[in-house]
Amino acid sequence: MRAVLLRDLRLAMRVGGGFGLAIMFFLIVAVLVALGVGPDVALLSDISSGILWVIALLACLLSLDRIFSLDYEDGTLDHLVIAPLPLESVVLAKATAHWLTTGLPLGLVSPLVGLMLGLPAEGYLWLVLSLALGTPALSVIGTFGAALTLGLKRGGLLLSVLILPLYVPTLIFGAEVARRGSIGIELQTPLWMLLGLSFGVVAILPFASAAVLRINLR
Amino acid sequence: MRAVLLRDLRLAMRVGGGFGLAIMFFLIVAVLVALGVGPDVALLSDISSGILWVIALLACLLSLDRIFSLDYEDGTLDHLVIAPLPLESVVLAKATAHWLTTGLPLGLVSPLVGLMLGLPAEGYLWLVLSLALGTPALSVIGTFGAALTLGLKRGGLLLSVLILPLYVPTLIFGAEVARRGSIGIELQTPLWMLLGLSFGVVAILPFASAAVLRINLR
Amino acid sequence: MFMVLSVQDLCIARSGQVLMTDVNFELAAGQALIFKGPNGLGKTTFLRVISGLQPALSGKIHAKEDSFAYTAHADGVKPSLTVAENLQFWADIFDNQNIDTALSAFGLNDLKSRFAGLLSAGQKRRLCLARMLISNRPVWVLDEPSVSLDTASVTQLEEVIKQHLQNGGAALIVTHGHLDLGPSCKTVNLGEYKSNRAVYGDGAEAFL
Amino acid sequence: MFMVLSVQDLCIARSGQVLMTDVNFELAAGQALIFKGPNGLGKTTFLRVISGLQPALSGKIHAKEDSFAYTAHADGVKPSLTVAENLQFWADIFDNQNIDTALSAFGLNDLKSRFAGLLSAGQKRRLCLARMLISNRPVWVLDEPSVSLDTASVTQLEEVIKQHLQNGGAALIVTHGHLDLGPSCKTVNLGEYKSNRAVYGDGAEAFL
Amino acid sequence: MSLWEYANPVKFLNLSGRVLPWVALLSAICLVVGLIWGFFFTPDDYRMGSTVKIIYIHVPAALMAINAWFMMLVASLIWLIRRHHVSALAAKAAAPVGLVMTLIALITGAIWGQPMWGTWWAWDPRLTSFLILFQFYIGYLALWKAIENPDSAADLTSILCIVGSVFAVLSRYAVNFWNQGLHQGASLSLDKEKNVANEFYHPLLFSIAGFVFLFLVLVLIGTRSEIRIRRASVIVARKIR
Ligand code: HEM
Ligand SMILES: Nc1ncnc2c1ncn2[C@@H]1O[C@H](COP(=O)(O)OP(=O)(O)OP(=O)(O)O)[C@@H](O)[C@H]1O
Ligand SMILES: Nc1ncnc2c1ncn2[C@@H]1O[C@H](COP(=O)(O)OP(=O)(O)OP(=O)(O)O)[C@@H](O)[C@H]1O
Ligand SMILES: [Mg+2]
Ligand SMILES: [Mg+2]
Repeated sequence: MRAVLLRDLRLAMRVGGGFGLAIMFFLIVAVLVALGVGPDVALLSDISSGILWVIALLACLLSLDRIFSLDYEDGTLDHLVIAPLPLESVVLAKATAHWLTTGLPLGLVSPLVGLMLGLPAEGYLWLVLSLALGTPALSVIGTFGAALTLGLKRGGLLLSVLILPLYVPTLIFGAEVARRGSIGIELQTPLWMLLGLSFGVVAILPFASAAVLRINLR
Repeated sequence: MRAVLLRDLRLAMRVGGGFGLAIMFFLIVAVLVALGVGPDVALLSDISSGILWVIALLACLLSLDRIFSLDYEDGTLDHLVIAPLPLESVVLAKATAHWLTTGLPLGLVSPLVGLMLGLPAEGYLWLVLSLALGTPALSVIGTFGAALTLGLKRGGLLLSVLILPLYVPTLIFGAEVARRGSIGIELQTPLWMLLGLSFGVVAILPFASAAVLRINLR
Repeated sequence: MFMVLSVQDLCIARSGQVLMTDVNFELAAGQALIFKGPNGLGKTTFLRVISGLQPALSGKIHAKEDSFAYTAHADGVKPSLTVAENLQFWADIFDNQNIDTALSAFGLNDLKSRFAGLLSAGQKRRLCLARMLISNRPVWVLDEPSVSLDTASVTQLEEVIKQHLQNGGAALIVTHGHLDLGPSCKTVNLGEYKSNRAVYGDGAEAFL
Repeated sequence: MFMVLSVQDLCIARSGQVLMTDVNFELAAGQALIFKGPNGLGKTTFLRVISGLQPALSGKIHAKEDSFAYTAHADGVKPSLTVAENLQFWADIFDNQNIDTALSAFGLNDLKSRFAGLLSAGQKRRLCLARMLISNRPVWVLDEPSVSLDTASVTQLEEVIKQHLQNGGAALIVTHGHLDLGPSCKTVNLGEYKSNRAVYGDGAEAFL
Repeated sequence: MSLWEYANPVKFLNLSGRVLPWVALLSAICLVVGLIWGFFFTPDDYRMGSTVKIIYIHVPAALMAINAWFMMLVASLIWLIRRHHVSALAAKAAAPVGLVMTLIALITGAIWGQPMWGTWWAWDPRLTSFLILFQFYIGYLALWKAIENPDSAADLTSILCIVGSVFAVLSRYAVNFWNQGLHQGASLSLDKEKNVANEFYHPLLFSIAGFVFLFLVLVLIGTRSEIRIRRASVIVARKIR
């Protein structure tokens, strides 16, 4: 499992450009949102935490497609199925690699983006916390979607349509934690929900993904 | 050129799911934005036209990757280079196919999304018009980026980082037309700028893309 | 003789079409079987079924768990990793720390630090075959291994397989070309098992 | 005799490494050349240079414009189009409305309406070769055309090439196997032109 | 003799062929009675005027939209556990019906919302969660359409349906939470109205029954044609060698 993780990270670094590019991506999208919405600071600050969460979803989507498809096309996945390690751990390794190259950099850069969009000062801690708790769930759910659409070339849009509804609960609770944090009201409930959701998803969904992979490779 | 266009459309329909899925994608993203930002109608209506424009950009991004890369990987592009038709027209055909499967459905569904996000009634005409004028430019610019990153597997993020800055002028003028339209103030200047930009890009950039393709295939 | 694989009444299908029926054979340690048959007969499907990548329609396959190493038409090589990194990855997966013997067995030493995406077709094929040596698995399942290889490399490949057989391994090979593996190798014509029956899905009969 | 291609002092390179130097040959209408050479020598690069897909380092290639049709290692086949749709696309591109002769020449008639993604390796290769017939180009450039083909299909391929030669076409073929194309075919060993000189980038001299 | 016998496609075709006309008749009667009664023989509501009559389509459609998904969930579980083809095909046949029901509920709701709230659309939790349900249907159908091999498609869509159900329930809860404290949509809570107006309630029951039978009819027809399509393709596959 470590080997799969390391290899995926190395591939991501070498071709995707890794961290640096991911961070750039978030910054640019934030700028675009600012440009699209207009320069009204009050408005931007109201929507900042929500928009950051939506950006997190979209960044996931942009990279999901490639979680399995490259390995599938060149036959590597077949070898991994035969190899002496459970498919569940391959799935988990890939989800982890995905998180390390999207969720983590997003979490790191989110204060900066918050600053650009005028997030109130109390909001930073909660924004980062909500992203840290929520993005692992996004990666794991995304892996499930990628497994479902394995082998459908150009599955990009289909994948989005399958996955985005599954992202709804995470998004709502995550954005709610960040939003409430930024205006300083009680946020226990969404925080616990987010935590529970994330743990549940990470613990259970990889089994479903592995099952789906097996069906698809049949 | 017609053959390339038809084939790309057929491939998009058959695997990507075509129009229906593209339209769903826009709806879903709009829902996500609402879920992220919160249910406050006044707030949503302020950002609606800007968000729609940002969604247009992101939908382009999600599909750009595949404009050339599939044809490159399986060697089809080599054959197209040798074939008796200018590479410029291949580029234009591919940009057209891309527009027909992203820009067009977005334009069609934008009034509905506007409705959901509470766009003021005066805004619809201008929103649709700005998208109709602007999205062709997005597709052509995107084709240029896809040509640049040809052959870089997992080029997704790199492509985004290269392309998004090029999208800035189109975005600014397009969103400005839609925004001014929705609050009913004068919008001649951004409208003409958008029109000029779009024409210029469509007329000139395919040559650059073809040149870039030739260099990348060398 | 010690049997590493025995296949009884195997029946395989793909997309609702039965391809072969009643395939029976046994494979002993130290033995190789070369399968021949026309394009589209179902040889690839057959090897995938035996390796456990696809379910059989009916029949039994007896083999120890984790005994197969498989080489497919597709190379399974990552263009953006170097040759050594590609092999090292599989070495990690299979808990086998020595990639040097595999590299030198297929003459890849000079190419060690080149990106796999820059290899020529034959070099890539050799890299893909080198994985067999790393897997440490007793039964090698090879789908047209000699494709794109020049004559010298084919000889190298034959040597490697022979060595594997001498060490008590076994091999199932599909090829359209010629491979000389000495006396411990038998050729089987799969064309004899061809079937034309159609099924559709695994419960197709239910629909009639 | 009418020359369709003449190559003078050709020198080819890839990634800053000169692969072959001073290649000279002429190809007449009705003639085929088979090139042989070890893996990684640069045969694929050589064919790509001749077809105009890559620039040569130096030397001259004389041929009429648009005279080449090229078959590569990669199949260039769209898995989600049917066999007929795949060919029809190229027929549209080359303004040649008849795909039936191409289909039947490679025994693809029965597979016409199957998705190309479901073809076996050899069937896919045949589809890829059928494109040559559709292109109507005089010089066929074939990079290991017989890979994955069974013996019957290899014979079919030989027939098709011979027919093409008789109709005044010509062919450049790289193969590691054996193709019997009759008397109008010569074999060239490319290994003789091998070079080990390194250059770096085509403007490299400027930096020395 | 167990119920599972009817999981055999042939037996199912026989039985459903016999049942179908009667269910169709029943559905037609209930719908006609419910809708005519509701539209022409009930008074206008004192607050909502005649627009209240949309309720006879809106509410049954909304109920069926949810129940259709529930039926798909059960059928998917049966397919995964017992591998009866009919249940997989029934799930497939139910999806478009559920999708249309969802759409009807949303559209009639929107038409209703215009006079009631002065807007076509509001981010009310109920409406939002239906929009999300709509997306689940689309995803499910798109996956069926995208996969070639029918058995794999059945497996994958079943798993999607199960996982999706969990997330749909979570979403429903989340959406309720999301829009809790905001004033929007307070006027939607109709339970009070229900109690008030018994004369609306009885025709509504008829039209709900009519929608239930209609759903049954459509799913049976859909399943039967799916079975026939599969049978045809088996026969075709046999013919071509
Ligand atoms: C004054 C206006 C409306 C009234 C009185 C009304 C009434 C109702 C009633 C009585 C139900 C059944 C609830 C249940 O059985 O749990 C229902 C469900 C529903 N309505 Fe409306 N509705 C109105 C407007 C709308 C609008 C504008 C929309 C959307 C565009 C809408 C969408 C829905 C949906 C999606 C459901 C199903 C939700 C569920 O059952 O949980 N409604 N409505
Ligand atoms: N993924 C697939 N789905 C459905 N059918 C397939 C698939 N792959 C191959 N087939 C069909 O199954 C048959 C057997 O294919 P297979 O690849 O096993 O043949 P093969 O004997 O290996 O041929 P070759 O010598 O050309 O490699 C072929 O007729 C092919 O068209
Ligand atoms: N895209 C590339 N970029 C850089 N170098 C390459 C590239 N492709 C191949 N090479 C290198 O150039 C040399 C020649 O490659 P080429 O593919 O032409 O060989 P070949 O003679 O066709 O071999 P084979 O018989 O294995 O197909 C090889 O050593 C290879 O490593
Ligand atoms: Mg094969
Ligand atoms: Mg080569």
